[in-house]
Amino acid sequence: MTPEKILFYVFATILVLSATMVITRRDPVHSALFLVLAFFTSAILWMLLEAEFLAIVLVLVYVGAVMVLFLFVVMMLDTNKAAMRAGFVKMMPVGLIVAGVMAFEMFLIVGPQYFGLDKFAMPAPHPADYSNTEELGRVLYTVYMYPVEIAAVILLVGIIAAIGLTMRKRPDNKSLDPSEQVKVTKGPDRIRVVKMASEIKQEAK
Amino acid sequence: MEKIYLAIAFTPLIGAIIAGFWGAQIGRAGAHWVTSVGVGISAFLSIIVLLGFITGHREAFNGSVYIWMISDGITFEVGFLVDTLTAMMMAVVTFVSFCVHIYTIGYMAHDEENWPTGSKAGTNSYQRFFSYISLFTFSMLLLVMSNNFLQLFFGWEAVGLVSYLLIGFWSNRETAIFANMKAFLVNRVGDFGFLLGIAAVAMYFNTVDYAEVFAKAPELANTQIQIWGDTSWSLMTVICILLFVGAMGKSAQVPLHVWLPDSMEGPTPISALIHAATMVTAGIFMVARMSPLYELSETALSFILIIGATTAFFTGLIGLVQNDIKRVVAYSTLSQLGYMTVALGASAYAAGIFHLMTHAFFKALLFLAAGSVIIAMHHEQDMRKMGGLKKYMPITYWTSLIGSLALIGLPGFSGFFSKDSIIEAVHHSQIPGAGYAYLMVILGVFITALYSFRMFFMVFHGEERMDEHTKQHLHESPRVVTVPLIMLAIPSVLIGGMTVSGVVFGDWFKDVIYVAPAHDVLKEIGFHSTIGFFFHGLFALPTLLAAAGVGVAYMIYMKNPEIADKIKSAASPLYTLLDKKYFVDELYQAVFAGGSRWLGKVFWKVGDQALIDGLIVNGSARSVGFLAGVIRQIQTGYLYHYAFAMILGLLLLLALFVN
Amino acid sequence: MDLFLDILWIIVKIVAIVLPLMLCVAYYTLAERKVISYMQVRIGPNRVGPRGSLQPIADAMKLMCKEIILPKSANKTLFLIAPMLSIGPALAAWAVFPFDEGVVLADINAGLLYLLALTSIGVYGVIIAGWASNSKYAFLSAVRLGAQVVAYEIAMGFSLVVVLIASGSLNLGEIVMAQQGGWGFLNWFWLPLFPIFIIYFVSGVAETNRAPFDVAEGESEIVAGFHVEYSGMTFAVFFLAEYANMILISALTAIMFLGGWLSPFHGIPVLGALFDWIPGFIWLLLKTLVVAFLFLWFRATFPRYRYDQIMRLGWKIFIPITIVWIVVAGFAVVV
Amino acid sequence: MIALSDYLMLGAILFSLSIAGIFLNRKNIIIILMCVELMLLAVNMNFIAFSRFLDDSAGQVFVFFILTVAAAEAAIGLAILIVVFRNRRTINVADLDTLKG
Repeated sequence: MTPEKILFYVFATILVLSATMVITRRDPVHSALFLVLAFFTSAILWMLLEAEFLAIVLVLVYVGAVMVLFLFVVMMLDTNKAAMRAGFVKMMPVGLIVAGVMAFEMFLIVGPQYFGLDKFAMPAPHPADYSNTEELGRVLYTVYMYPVEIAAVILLVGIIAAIGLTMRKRPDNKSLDPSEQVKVTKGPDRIRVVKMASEIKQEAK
Repeated sequence: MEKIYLAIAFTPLIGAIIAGFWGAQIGRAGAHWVTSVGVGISAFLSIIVLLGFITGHREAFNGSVYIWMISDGITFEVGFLVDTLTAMMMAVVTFVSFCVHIYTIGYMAHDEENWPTGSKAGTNSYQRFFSYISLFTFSMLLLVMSNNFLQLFFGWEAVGLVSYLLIGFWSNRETAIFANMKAFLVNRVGDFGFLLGIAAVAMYFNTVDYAEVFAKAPELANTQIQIWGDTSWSLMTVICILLFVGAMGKSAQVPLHVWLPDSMEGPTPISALIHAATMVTAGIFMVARMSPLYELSETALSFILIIGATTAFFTGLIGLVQNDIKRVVAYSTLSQLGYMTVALGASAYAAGIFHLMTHAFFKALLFLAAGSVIIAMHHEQDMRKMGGLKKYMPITYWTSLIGSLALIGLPGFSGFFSKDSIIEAVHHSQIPGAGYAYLMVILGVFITALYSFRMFFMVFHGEERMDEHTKQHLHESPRVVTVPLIMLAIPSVLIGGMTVSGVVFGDWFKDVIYVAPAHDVLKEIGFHSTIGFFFHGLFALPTLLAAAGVGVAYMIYMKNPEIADKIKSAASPLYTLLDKKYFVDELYQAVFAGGSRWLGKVFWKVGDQALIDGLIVNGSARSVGFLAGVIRQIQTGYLYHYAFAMILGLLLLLALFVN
Repeated sequence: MDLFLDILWIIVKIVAIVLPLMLCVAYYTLAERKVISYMQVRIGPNRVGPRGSLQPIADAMKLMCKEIILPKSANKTLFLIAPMLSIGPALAAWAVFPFDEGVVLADINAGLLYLLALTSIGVYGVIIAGWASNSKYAFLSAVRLGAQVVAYEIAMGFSLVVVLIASGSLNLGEIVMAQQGGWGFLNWFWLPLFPIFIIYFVSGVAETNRAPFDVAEGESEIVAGFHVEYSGMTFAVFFLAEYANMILISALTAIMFLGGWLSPFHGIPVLGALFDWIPGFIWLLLKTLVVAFLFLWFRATFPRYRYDQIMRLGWKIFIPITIVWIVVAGFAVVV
Repeated sequence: MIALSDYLMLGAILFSLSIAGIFLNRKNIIIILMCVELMLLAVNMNFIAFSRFLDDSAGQVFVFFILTVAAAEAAIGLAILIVVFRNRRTINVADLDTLKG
């Protein structure tokens, strides 16, 4: 048991447990928080795989931004938790069977008999001055230049789409517009002069 | 050289276009002037051409004017072949047409009375009518002047089209519409055969030019083709019979004759034009023109002979019982066309064409005279309401008499020479069916005389059966009507005797009409001189039969009118048979019209409604709809169901990998 | 055994960082009260110890002794986890912080990214606290802060990208070294990247939820925001976290824009030699203190921003400026 | 030493769990979205493991792109969710059946 192996198993266990929690918690907020934990532990596991950059980016992007959004939405939307949970127990056997079959099939494919240490030896650790960020950056901006640009466009589209979808003029908004306010003129905008007779003739009684 | 031919062919067209498109602008006088002058020029030039051929300093012309296209080695072009045959046809066509034009000015003068007031079709009908008859002339000229099958077909169809327009000219009359439909449809049957014939020519000769086809014909004389199955057919017979089917349609031979009597629904000038000079002669002309082909097939000749003989006799019989003055003349036309066809079948092409020419004059004369009578009778056509018109209309009477005598073949009149030469030719013919044909034409002479003079006596003699109002207004027709009558009466008398020696027995058609030596019946007649022919015919059987016919007619309709009724009641079934025209119309109505209606209904109900609409269109739509309805059940709209499907698919894919 | 010693050594280093830090935080609170007092012409705390110098200790004792109240309808676990989550990142960030050349707990290459990641997860403490309290005010505060932090984090991240471009490294030590030059303090990034320096600092103020961006706390509107239900030690932890964060931001500003441990006069003829004997650590401390003082100054000076104005500033002004500056810096570096 | 198969099996477990999650929480669209994120995480895990064991940075590049797209997807997904909620007052998947044919 090398320290790495211990770390791997500890964090893998946490990851699996938190993933289980994500799918079983009653409250979506808990699910989201466990998902954050899952991302966090995955980031650590990725560090073990010497993918520091991606590990940190995972935390930065997912934990720092995406999950905050999720939490936000979960907290803001007033959802009926009981209705949401309807069919949970009913679907449990089916879900477990499907997931079990799938996991079993995948074990058969990716199990040690094909991908064990004897098949794929652990490569030597990178030297101390190796920078994963630099390495990744070099590949990204040379070999994968166009994909990077496409990804950039996709992100842009994502931004525009998200804004476009959620932006609206609230009908009950009572905000003031100072630039309109200063345009007011002293005369007709503020007072109304009513012309009337100076004297009203009384009807003779 | 060809300029004169172009002028002959296209001046009527120009007149027709001007009168047709700008009729409203040029007015009635303008219309009849422009068309009459056009046709007049055409007629004048035609006669010059004809005279050129007669005097011998005009050569036959065969040349193309315009090449339309060349496709797969076959040249389609507009071209003229002008020889003695064409020149004669041109002269006849344009002359008769000219007479008809002039006559029309009088006949149609009050045409607006024939239309309901305010009728849209009735506006400018006068100008339109002139446009049509000029167009008719143009079409016929193009037909006869053609030097190839394609142009022939064009003229053929154009004639059919204009006849359709003219027969149905009074389009507010339902009978006229029916008649022009009938003419068009019956002609379609013939034209279909004709088109097949041309296609066969194009297919086997690889050309549509007359000269090339005729030159190549002897090579292909013994070719056998297989149309279906193993039966082999002689190519020439197939082509000739197919072409003749077209001629049967145009020249109204049994059994495609039914349209001709009904075409009487058109104005009388048209009847004259169709019957005398233009449309019906197209078939006769075509067969004569194709003589190099027909001479190669005895079967086809025999077929023609029998068809012609049948037409000649049996349609004449029908004429006996008709009471409509124009219909009597129409049936007489049918009968005379039969004679011409018989002449063609007997290889006496020259005699056929000769009869065509003489007939053109006296038949036009008879029609115009009938028209004159109709005008006088205020468009009453029933002979039972006429009688004794002799004293009211002397010119009409005399010209009518001339026409009738010419028709029955009184020796010396033009009809005598043409008809007698046909009868003699048939008598000498060795072609199978000649005996039957001879019997038919001989009996036909008697019948012709009988119905001609029945009509003549009923109209001009005897008691005056018209009502008082009509009687008071009876008078001779205006000069514009009588002048053409006189103009036509002269050739009706003289033309036969003048030309028979040259046309029929001379070498007028020497290089134009080819007659195989074995078939050359006209040579065998032993003609010496016109006088000799006249005297030979004077006491021959046909003349006697004609005289007998006149006598019987006199006996029945002048002396004892009640005999007619007695005969009618005695031979009632025969009378009915004739009155109903052998039930041919009813047969066609039931078999062809009814059959096609039934077929159409079957196609409509089964093919269209059930199969296409029901099964293919709505059926596929409905089955798609049904399937979609079934599949729609799968589509619950719940995201997790779709996800479930995807996951199942993933499981299956994984299972594939596992082994 | 070596492993054990290694771990022990690391723990010792961590303690060596955290203990002074805690002390700093404690006295930073005192400093705040004093500074603001003087600015408002008051004396401030002066009872406990000489001139009130033991005040933070007393506060800490008091808070430790107080009962931790758990609201009945609160989500207990999360309610207790929230303060830890908020102070955790504030302390963990110091792991990559260079106090002097080579004096750093973990000299990792992606130090800057690490910092970004940690500051971004600092917001979880607040959000969870607000939600777990099951209280309207706390929840509103959490939502406010969530949106605010996300907005300013982007501006902050982009500023750091500019710094990264300018220095060519993600390692904080190398970033400091990149600011070294013959012009002393004029070589530091605050001058060439002046707008970014301002944006980074202002974003830092907003990130730490300090005045004038303290709408999440907003006593006058939502009483005390996310920690309205907290008391005793749990409240103290939030308090600690906030000040620790302020110190962190100050220190990072000093590192990234003010030359870190470099002498301001380094390379300048006479002055340079005069001050070169002072250890870098002192310079860093001084710079950090100056920036930290600014935090207090702001609080005493500026009224609170309106919430929509905060969002507008973040999204519509800072982010576009930083994006433009990324391009400008990129050009400058390449050319 | 940790074998490649360990990472791959971890990924497989994560993936299966997220599928089970979709089944269990089929009514709650937010949790479904989270499960999708979890799935992506599992996939990324495999990519990075392969990248490490095959010593090829292409795997990490892929992960980079997946992260990019997933972030965009999450943003748009949540935006759609908000709009749906605003219009229908519910995000219960059982109520969102306008796709029904």
